[in-house]
Amino acid sequence: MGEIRRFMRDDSPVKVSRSYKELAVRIYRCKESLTNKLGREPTIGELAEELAVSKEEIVTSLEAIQVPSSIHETVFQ
Amino acid sequence: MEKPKNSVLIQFKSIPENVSLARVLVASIGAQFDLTISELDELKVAVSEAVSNAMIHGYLNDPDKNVEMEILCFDEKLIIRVTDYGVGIADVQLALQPSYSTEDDRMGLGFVFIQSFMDKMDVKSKLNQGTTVTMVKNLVHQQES
Amino acid sequence: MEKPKNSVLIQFKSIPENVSLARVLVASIGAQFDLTISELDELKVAVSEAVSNAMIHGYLNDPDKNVEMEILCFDEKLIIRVTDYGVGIADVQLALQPSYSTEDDRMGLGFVFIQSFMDKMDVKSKLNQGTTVTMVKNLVHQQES
Ligand SMILES: Nc1ncnc2c1ncn2[C@@H]1O[C@H](COP(=O)(O)OP(=O)(O)O)[C@@H](O)[C@H]1O
Ligand SMILES: Nc1ncnc2c1ncn2[C@@H]1O[C@H](COP(=O)(O)OP(=O)(O)O)[C@@H](O)[C@H]1O
Ligand SMILES: [Mg+2]
Ligand SMILES: [Mg+2]
Repeated sequence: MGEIRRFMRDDSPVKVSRSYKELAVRIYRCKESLTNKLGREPTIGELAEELAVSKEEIVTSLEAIQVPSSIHETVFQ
Repeated sequence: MEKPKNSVLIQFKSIPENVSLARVLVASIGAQFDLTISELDELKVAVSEAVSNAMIHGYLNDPDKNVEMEILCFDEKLIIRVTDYGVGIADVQLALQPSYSTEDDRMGLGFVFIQSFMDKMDVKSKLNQGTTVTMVKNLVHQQES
Repeated sequence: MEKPKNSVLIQFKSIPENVSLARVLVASIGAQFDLTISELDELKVAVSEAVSNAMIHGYLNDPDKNVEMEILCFDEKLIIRVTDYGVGIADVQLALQPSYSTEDDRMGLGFVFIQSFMDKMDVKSKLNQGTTVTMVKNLVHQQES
Protein backbone atom coordinates (compact mmCIF):
# COMPACT_ATOMS: atom_id res chain seq x y z
CA MET A 1 0.00 0.00 0.00
CA GLY A 2 2.73 2.42 0.97
CA GLU A 3 4.10 1.82 -2.53
CA ILE A 4 1.27 3.66 -4.28
CA ARG A 5 1.65 6.52 -1.91
CA ARG A 6 5.36 6.82 -2.59
CA PHE A 7 4.71 6.49 -6.28
CA MET A 8 2.04 9.17 -6.45
CA ARG A 9 3.35 11.58 -3.92
CA ASP A 10 6.02 14.16 -4.58
CA ASP A 11 6.20 14.83 -0.86
CA SER A 12 6.57 18.53 -1.38
CA PRO A 13 6.34 20.33 1.92
CA VAL A 14 4.48 23.21 0.26
CA LYS A 15 1.31 24.13 2.09
CA VAL A 16 -1.97 24.37 0.25
CA SER A 17 -2.47 27.98 1.30
CA ARG A 18 0.71 29.08 -0.44
CA SER A 19 0.00 27.23 -3.64
CA TYR A 20 -3.53 28.68 -3.79
CA LYS A 21 -2.15 32.17 -3.30
CA GLU A 22 0.23 31.69 -6.20
CA LEU A 23 -2.51 30.30 -8.41
CA ALA A 24 -4.83 33.17 -7.49
CA VAL A 25 -2.22 35.70 -8.61
CA ARG A 26 -1.96 33.90 -11.95
CA ILE A 27 -5.77 33.78 -12.26
CA TYR A 28 -6.15 37.54 -11.82
CA ARG A 29 -3.32 38.27 -14.28
CA CYS A 30 -4.86 35.92 -16.79
CA LYS A 31 -8.29 37.45 -16.24
CA GLU A 32 -6.87 40.85 -17.12
CA SER A 33 -5.11 39.76 -20.29
CA LEU A 34 -8.10 37.73 -21.50
CA THR A 35 -10.44 40.65 -20.79
CA ASN A 36 -8.29 42.82 -23.03
CA LYS A 37 -8.15 40.19 -25.71
CA LEU A 38 -11.86 39.25 -25.71
CA GLY A 39 -13.31 42.66 -24.89
CA ARG A 40 -15.35 41.06 -22.10
CA GLU A 41 -14.71 39.21 -18.89
CA PRO A 42 -13.59 35.61 -19.46
CA THR A 43 -15.60 32.74 -18.02
CA ILE A 44 -14.16 30.35 -15.45
CA GLY A 45 -13.88 27.73 -18.20
CA GLU A 46 -11.83 30.04 -20.40
CA LEU A 47 -9.53 30.88 -17.49
CA ALA A 48 -9.13 27.19 -16.67
CA GLU A 49 -8.19 26.39 -20.25
CA GLU A 50 -5.72 29.25 -20.55
CA LEU A 51 -4.03 28.37 -17.26
CA ALA A 52 -4.22 24.61 -17.83
CA VAL A 53 -5.81 23.97 -14.43
CA SER A 54 -9.24 22.62 -13.52
CA LYS A 55 -12.26 24.86 -12.85
CA GLU A 56 -12.30 23.16 -9.49
CA GLU A 57 -8.85 24.49 -8.60
CA ILE A 58 -9.79 27.99 -9.71
CA VAL A 59 -12.86 28.03 -7.49
CA THR A 60 -10.99 26.65 -4.49
CA SER A 61 -8.05 29.00 -4.78
CA LEU A 62 -10.20 32.11 -5.28
CA GLU A 63 -12.05 31.29 -2.06
CA ALA A 64 -8.94 30.27 -0.13
CA ILE A 65 -7.33 33.68 -0.63
CA GLN A 66 -10.47 35.50 0.43
CA VAL A 67 -9.56 38.05 3.10
CA PRO A 68 -12.09 38.30 5.89
CA SER A 69 -13.62 41.54 4.72
CA SER A 70 -17.35 41.06 4.56
CA ILE A 71 -19.64 42.56 7.15
CA HIS A 72 -20.36 39.30 8.91
CA GLU A 73 -16.79 38.44 9.76
CA THR A 74 -16.28 41.51 11.92
CA VAL A 75 -19.07 40.35 14.18
CA PHE A 76 -17.53 36.96 14.75
CA GLN A 77 -14.17 38.40 15.77
CA MET B 1 -42.32 22.40 -11.08
CA GLU B 2 -39.90 21.28 -13.79
CA LYS B 3 -37.31 18.76 -12.56
CA PRO B 4 -33.94 20.31 -11.65
CA LYS B 5 -30.84 19.16 -13.56
CA ASN B 6 -28.93 19.11 -10.34
CA SER B 7 -29.81 19.48 -6.70
CA VAL B 8 -27.61 19.71 -3.65
CA LEU B 9 -28.60 19.89 -0.02
CA ILE B 10 -26.06 20.76 2.65
CA GLN B 11 -26.30 21.09 6.39
CA PHE B 12 -23.50 22.60 8.47
CA LYS B 13 -22.71 23.91 11.92
CA SER B 14 -23.26 27.56 12.65
CA ILE B 15 -19.58 28.56 12.73
CA PRO B 16 -17.81 31.25 10.66
CA GLU B 17 -15.63 28.77 8.70
CA ASN B 18 -18.78 27.38 7.15
CA VAL B 19 -19.68 30.69 5.53
CA SER B 20 -16.65 30.05 3.35
CA LEU B 21 -17.79 26.47 2.75
CA ALA B 22 -21.19 27.68 1.56
CA ARG B 23 -19.47 30.20 -0.70
CA VAL B 24 -17.18 27.65 -2.27
CA LEU B 25 -20.08 25.28 -2.84
CA VAL B 26 -22.13 27.85 -4.68
CA ALA B 27 -19.08 28.98 -6.64
CA SER B 28 -18.38 25.48 -7.79
CA ILE B 29 -21.98 25.11 -8.96
CA GLY B 30 -21.60 28.46 -10.72
CA ALA B 31 -18.42 27.21 -12.36
CA GLN B 32 -20.39 24.30 -13.84
CA PHE B 33 -22.46 26.93 -15.65
CA ASP B 34 -19.29 28.64 -16.75
CA LEU B 35 -19.95 32.04 -15.17
CA THR B 36 -17.34 34.78 -14.85
CA ILE B 37 -15.42 35.62 -11.66
CA SER B 38 -17.60 38.71 -11.13
CA GLU B 39 -20.77 36.66 -11.46
CA LEU B 40 -19.39 34.11 -9.00
CA ASP B 41 -18.50 36.91 -6.61
CA GLU B 42 -22.07 38.19 -6.67
CA LEU B 43 -23.45 34.74 -5.96
CA LYS B 44 -20.95 34.33 -3.15
CA VAL B 45 -21.83 37.66 -1.53
CA ALA B 46 -25.56 36.86 -1.61
CA VAL B 47 -24.95 33.44 -0.06
CA SER B 48 -22.57 34.87 2.57
CA GLU B 49 -25.18 37.38 3.66
CA ALA B 50 -27.99 34.83 3.93
CA VAL B 51 -25.84 32.26 5.71
CA SER B 52 -24.29 34.74 8.13
CA ASN B 53 -27.74 36.13 8.94
CA ALA B 54 -28.86 32.59 9.80
CA MET B 55 -25.86 32.15 12.11
CA ILE B 56 -25.76 35.60 13.73
CA HIS B 57 -29.43 36.54 13.95
CA GLY B 58 -31.25 33.22 13.64
CA TYR B 59 -29.00 31.21 15.96
CA LEU B 60 -27.36 34.03 17.97
CA ASN B 61 -23.98 32.48 17.10
CA ASP B 62 -24.74 29.15 18.76
CA PRO B 63 -22.24 26.82 17.04
CA ASP B 64 -24.27 23.70 17.75
CA LYS B 65 -27.17 24.73 15.56
CA ASN B 66 -27.31 23.67 11.93
CA VAL B 67 -27.86 25.86 8.91
CA GLU B 68 -29.30 24.28 5.76
CA MET B 69 -28.68 25.31 2.19
CA GLU B 70 -30.36 23.87 -0.86
CA ILE B 71 -29.24 24.56 -4.41
CA LEU B 72 -31.44 23.67 -7.37
CA CYS B 73 -30.06 24.03 -10.89
CA PHE B 74 -32.30 24.49 -13.90
CA ASP B 75 -31.30 25.30 -17.46
CA GLU B 76 -32.20 28.92 -17.08
CA LYS B 77 -31.80 29.63 -13.38
CA LEU B 78 -30.32 28.71 -10.01
CA ILE B 79 -32.46 28.61 -6.90
CA ILE B 80 -30.64 28.85 -3.58
CA ARG B 81 -32.47 28.43 -0.32
CA VAL B 82 -30.94 29.09 3.11
CA THR B 83 -32.85 27.91 6.18
CA ASP B 84 -32.37 28.20 9.93
CA TYR B 85 -34.63 26.96 12.71
CA GLY B 86 -33.81 29.87 14.97
CA VAL B 87 -35.50 32.91 16.48
CA GLY B 88 -37.32 34.07 13.35
CA ILE B 89 -38.15 37.59 12.20
CA ALA B 90 -41.05 39.47 13.80
CA ASP B 91 -41.64 41.86 10.91
CA VAL B 92 -40.12 40.82 7.60
CA GLN B 93 -41.10 44.02 5.76
CA LEU B 94 -39.25 46.05 8.36
CA ALA B 95 -36.20 43.76 8.34
CA LEU B 96 -35.89 44.26 4.57
CA GLN B 97 -35.60 48.06 4.88
CA PRO B 98 -32.16 49.34 3.90
CA SER B 99 -29.99 50.01 6.96
CA TYR B 100 -32.50 48.41 9.33
CA SER B 101 -30.71 46.18 11.82
CA THR B 102 -31.63 44.82 15.23
CA GLU B 103 -28.01 45.19 16.24
CA ASP B 104 -26.36 48.55 16.84
CA ASP B 105 -23.02 47.75 15.29
CA ARG B 106 -24.37 46.32 12.04
CA MET B 107 -25.10 48.05 8.79
CA GLY B 108 -28.40 46.42 7.90
CA LEU B 109 -27.43 45.96 4.26
CA GLY B 110 -27.47 42.17 3.97
CA PHE B 111 -30.92 41.91 2.40
CA VAL B 112 -30.15 44.92 0.20
CA PHE B 113 -27.06 43.16 -1.19
CA ILE B 114 -28.97 39.95 -1.80
CA GLN B 115 -31.70 41.81 -3.66
CA SER B 116 -29.25 43.70 -5.78
CA PHE B 117 -27.11 40.68 -6.72
CA MET B 118 -29.86 38.14 -7.26
CA ASP B 119 -32.83 38.33 -9.60
CA LYS B 120 -35.40 37.44 -6.97
CA MET B 121 -35.52 37.09 -3.20
CA ASP B 122 -38.23 35.81 -0.91
CA VAL B 123 -38.12 35.64 2.89
CA LYS B 124 -40.41 33.36 4.89
CA SER B 125 -40.13 33.52 8.65
CA LYS B 126 -41.99 32.58 11.82
CA LEU B 127 -41.06 33.72 15.31
CA ASN B 128 -39.24 30.98 17.23
CA GLN B 129 -39.52 28.63 14.27
CA GLY B 130 -36.97 30.02 11.88
CA THR B 131 -36.35 31.66 8.56
CA THR B 132 -35.99 30.59 4.94
CA VAL B 133 -34.46 32.93 2.40
CA THR B 134 -35.01 31.88 -1.21
CA MET B 135 -32.85 33.50 -3.88
CA VAL B 136 -33.09 33.10 -7.64
CA LYS B 137 -30.32 33.85 -10.13
CA ASN B 138 -31.22 33.84 -13.80
CA LEU B 139 -28.60 32.31 -16.03
CA VAL B 140 -28.18 34.35 -19.14
CA HIS B 141 -26.56 32.21 -21.76
CA GLN B 142 -24.19 34.49 -23.59
CA GLN B 143 -23.35 34.18 -27.22
CA GLU B 144 -19.98 32.60 -27.80
CA SER B 145 -17.73 35.09 -29.48
CA MET C 1 -17.48 10.07 21.00
CA GLU C 2 -15.82 13.43 21.46
CA LYS C 3 -17.79 16.29 19.90
CA PRO C 4 -16.55 17.33 16.45
CA LYS C 5 -15.32 20.89 15.94
CA ASN C 6 -17.15 21.00 12.68
CA SER C 7 -19.60 18.76 10.91
CA VAL C 8 -21.02 18.99 7.43
CA LEU C 9 -23.60 16.78 5.78
CA ILE C 10 -24.23 17.01 2.06
CA GLN C 11 -26.60 15.19 -0.25
CA PHE C 12 -26.31 15.42 -4.02
CA LYS C 13 -27.59 13.83 -7.18
CA SER C 14 -25.71 10.92 -8.65
CA ILE C 15 -24.22 12.79 -11.62
CA PRO C 16 -20.54 13.11 -12.59
CA GLU C 17 -20.42 16.90 -11.97
CA ASN C 18 -21.02 16.21 -8.32
CA VAL C 19 -17.83 14.21 -7.96
CA SER C 20 -16.12 17.54 -8.56
CA LEU C 21 -18.42 19.20 -6.05
CA ALA C 22 -17.45 16.66 -3.39
CA ARG C 23 -13.77 17.28 -4.19
CA VAL C 24 -14.14 21.04 -3.89
CA LEU C 25 -15.92 20.66 -0.58
CA VAL C 26 -13.26 18.42 0.90
CA ALA C 27 -10.52 20.66 -0.51
CA SER C 28 -11.96 23.67 1.20
CA ILE C 29 -12.18 21.78 4.48
CA GLY C 30 -8.59 20.68 3.92
CA ALA C 31 -7.55 24.28 3.30
CA GLN C 32 -8.88 25.16 6.76
CA PHE C 33 -6.37 22.72 8.20
CA ASP C 34 -3.60 23.95 5.92
CA LEU C 35 -2.45 20.55 4.74
CA THR C 36 0.34 20.14 2.23
CA ILE C 37 -0.57 19.91 -1.43
CA SER C 38 0.14 16.18 -1.51
CA GLU C 39 -2.02 15.52 1.53
CA LEU C 40 -4.89 17.46 0.01
CA ASP C 41 -4.53 15.66 -3.33
CA GLU C 42 -4.71 12.35 -1.53
CA LEU C 43 -7.88 13.36 0.31
CA LYS C 44 -9.45 14.42 -2.97
CA VAL C 45 -8.56 11.16 -4.69
CA ALA C 46 -10.01 9.10 -1.83
CA VAL C 47 -13.25 11.09 -1.88
CA SER C 48 -13.52 10.86 -5.67
CA GLU C 49 -13.15 7.09 -5.54
CA ALA C 50 -15.76 6.61 -2.83
CA VAL C 51 -18.25 9.00 -4.42
CA SER C 52 -17.85 7.62 -7.93
CA ASN C 53 -18.25 4.06 -6.59
CA ALA C 54 -21.54 5.12 -4.99
CA MET C 55 -22.73 6.57 -8.32
CA ILE C 56 -21.42 3.92 -10.70
CA HIS C 57 -21.78 0.71 -8.70
CA GLY C 58 -24.28 1.62 -5.98
CA TYR C 59 -26.74 3.50 -8.18
CA LEU C 60 -25.80 2.13 -11.63
CA ASN C 61 -25.51 5.74 -12.78
CA ASP C 62 -29.13 6.60 -12.04
CA PRO C 63 -29.00 10.43 -11.80
CA ASP C 64 -32.12 10.66 -9.66
CA LYS C 65 -30.57 8.86 -6.71
CA ASN C 66 -28.84 10.81 -3.95
CA VAL C 67 -25.36 10.26 -2.57
CA GLU C 68 -24.64 11.45 0.97
CA MET C 69 -21.32 12.63 2.32
CA GLU C 70 -20.63 13.50 5.92
CA ILE C 71 -17.47 15.25 7.09
CA LEU C 72 -16.57 15.39 10.77
CA CYS C 73 -13.58 17.49 11.85
CA PHE C 74 -11.75 16.80 15.09
CA ASP C 75 -8.51 18.36 16.31
CA GLU C 76 -6.49 15.34 15.35
CA LYS C 77 -8.45 13.77 12.49
CA LEU C 78 -11.01 14.09 9.73
CA ILE C 79 -13.72 11.48 9.29
CA ILE C 80 -15.40 11.32 5.90
CA ARG C 81 -18.35 9.05 5.30
CA VAL C 82 -19.89 8.38 1.88
CA THR C 83 -23.25 6.61 1.75
CA ASP C 84 -25.50 5.32 -1.02
CA TYR C 85 -28.79 3.46 -0.72
CA GLY C 86 -28.13 1.37 -3.79
CA VAL C 87 -27.46 -2.25 -4.72
CA GLY C 88 -24.94 -3.01 -1.98
CA ILE C 89 -21.91 -5.33 -2.06
CA ALA C 90 -22.38 -9.09 -1.78
CA ASP C 91 -18.89 -9.88 -0.50
CA VAL C 92 -17.00 -6.90 0.91
CA GLN C 93 -13.75 -8.83 1.50
CA LEU C 94 -13.70 -9.80 -2.16
CA ALA C 95 -14.55 -6.27 -3.34
CA LEU C 96 -11.56 -4.93 -1.41
CA GLN C 97 -9.09 -7.16 -3.25
CA PRO C 98 -6.70 -5.21 -5.48
CA SER C 99 -7.81 -5.29 -9.13
CA TYR C 100 -11.13 -6.95 -8.30
CA SER C 101 -13.95 -5.30 -10.21
CA THR C 102 -17.45 -6.39 -11.18
CA GLU C 103 -17.04 -4.49 -14.42
CA ASP C 104 -14.72 -5.59 -17.18
CA ASP C 105 -13.49 -2.19 -18.17
CA ARG C 106 -12.57 -1.01 -14.68
CA MET C 107 -9.30 -1.36 -12.84
CA GLY C 108 -10.58 -2.33 -9.43
CA LEU C 109 -8.17 -0.01 -7.65
CA GLY C 110 -10.60 2.41 -5.99
CA PHE C 111 -10.54 0.75 -2.57
CA VAL C 112 -6.79 0.25 -2.85
CA PHE C 113 -6.30 3.98 -3.38
CA ILE C 114 -8.56 4.87 -0.51
CA GLN C 115 -6.72 2.51 1.81
CA SER C 116 -3.34 3.79 0.81
CA PHE C 117 -4.25 7.49 1.02
CA MET C 118 -6.31 7.46 4.18
CA ASP C 119 -5.27 6.21 7.61
CA LYS C 120 -8.31 4.01 8.06
CA MET C 121 -11.16 2.72 5.91
CA ASP C 122 -14.24 0.76 6.83
CA VAL C 123 -16.91 -0.53 4.45
CA LYS C 124 -20.39 -1.47 5.63
CA SER C 125 -22.79 -2.81 3.04
CA LYS C 126 -26.04 -4.74 2.72
CA LEU C 127 -27.40 -6.12 -0.53
CA ASN C 128 -30.18 -3.92 -1.91
CA GLN C 129 -29.85 -1.55 1.01
CA GLY C 130 -26.66 0.26 0.23
CA THR C 131 -23.11 0.96 1.24
CA THR C 132 -21.29 3.27 3.64
CA VAL C 133 -17.57 3.87 3.28
CA THR C 134 -15.97 5.52 6.29
CA MET C 135 -12.52 7.03 5.86
CA VAL C 136 -10.28 8.54 8.52
CA LYS C 137 -7.41 10.93 7.88
CA ASN C 138 -5.13 11.70 10.80
CA LEU C 139 -4.02 15.29 10.98
CA VAL C 140 -0.40 15.39 11.93
CA HIS C 141 0.35 18.85 13.18
CA GLN C 142 3.73 19.56 11.75
CA GLN C 143 6.06 22.32 12.76
CA GLU C 144 5.75 25.36 10.52
CA SER C 145 8.85 25.68 8.42
N1 LIG D 1 -32.11 34.43 9.63
C1 LIG D 1 -32.55 35.44 10.39
N2 LIG D 1 -33.11 35.20 11.59
C2 LIG D 1 -33.57 36.21 12.38
N3 LIG D 1 -33.49 37.50 12.04
C3 LIG D 1 -32.93 37.82 10.87
C4 LIG D 1 -32.44 36.81 9.98
N4 LIG D 1 -31.95 37.43 8.87
C5 LIG D 1 -32.13 38.75 9.07
N5 LIG D 1 -32.72 38.99 10.25
C6 LIG D 1 -33.12 40.33 10.79
O1 LIG D 1 -33.12 41.25 9.71
C7 LIG D 1 -32.28 42.34 10.00
C8 LIG D 1 -31.66 42.89 8.72
O2 LIG D 1 -30.76 41.93 8.17
P1 LIG D 1 -29.58 42.45 7.22
O3 LIG D 1 -30.18 43.28 6.14
O4 LIG D 1 -28.77 41.30 6.80
O5 LIG D 1 -28.73 43.42 8.17
P2 LIG D 1 -27.73 43.06 9.35
O6 LIG D 1 -27.36 41.63 9.28
O7 LIG D 1 -26.54 43.96 9.11
O8 LIG D 1 -28.46 43.39 10.64
C9 LIG D 1 -31.28 41.82 11.02
O9 LIG D 1 -30.75 42.85 11.82
C10 LIG D 1 -32.14 40.85 11.82
O10 LIG D 1 -32.90 41.53 12.79
N1 LIG E 1 -20.92 1.81 -3.41
C1 LIG E 1 -20.85 0.59 -3.96
N2 LIG E 1 -21.99 -0.11 -4.22
C2 LIG E 1 -21.92 -1.34 -4.78
N3 LIG E 1 -20.77 -1.95 -5.12
C3 LIG E 1 -19.61 -1.32 -4.90
C4 LIG E 1 -19.59 -0.02 -4.31
N4 LIG E 1 -18.29 0.36 -4.20
C5 LIG E 1 -17.55 -0.63 -4.70
N5 LIG E 1 -18.34 -1.67 -5.12
C6 LIG E 1 -17.87 -2.96 -5.69
O1 LIG E 1 -16.50 -3.12 -5.36
C7 LIG E 1 -15.74 -3.32 -6.55
C8 LIG E 1 -14.35 -2.72 -6.39
O2 LIG E 1 -14.41 -1.31 -6.29
P1 LIG E 1 -13.14 -0.46 -6.70
O3 LIG E 1 -11.96 -0.96 -5.92
O4 LIG E 1 -13.46 1.00 -6.54
O5 LIG E 1 -12.91 -0.80 -8.22
P2 LIG E 1 -13.73 -0.36 -9.53
O6 LIG E 1 -14.59 0.82 -9.18
O7 LIG E 1 -12.65 0.00 -10.52
O8 LIG E 1 -14.55 -1.54 -9.96
C9 LIG E 1 -16.56 -2.68 -7.66
O9 LIG E 1 -16.27 -3.27 -8.94
C10 LIG E 1 -17.99 -3.00 -7.20
O10 LIG E 1 -18.36 -4.31 -7.56
MG1 LIG F 1 -26.95 40.53 7.62
MG1 LIG G 1 -14.09 2.40 -8.01
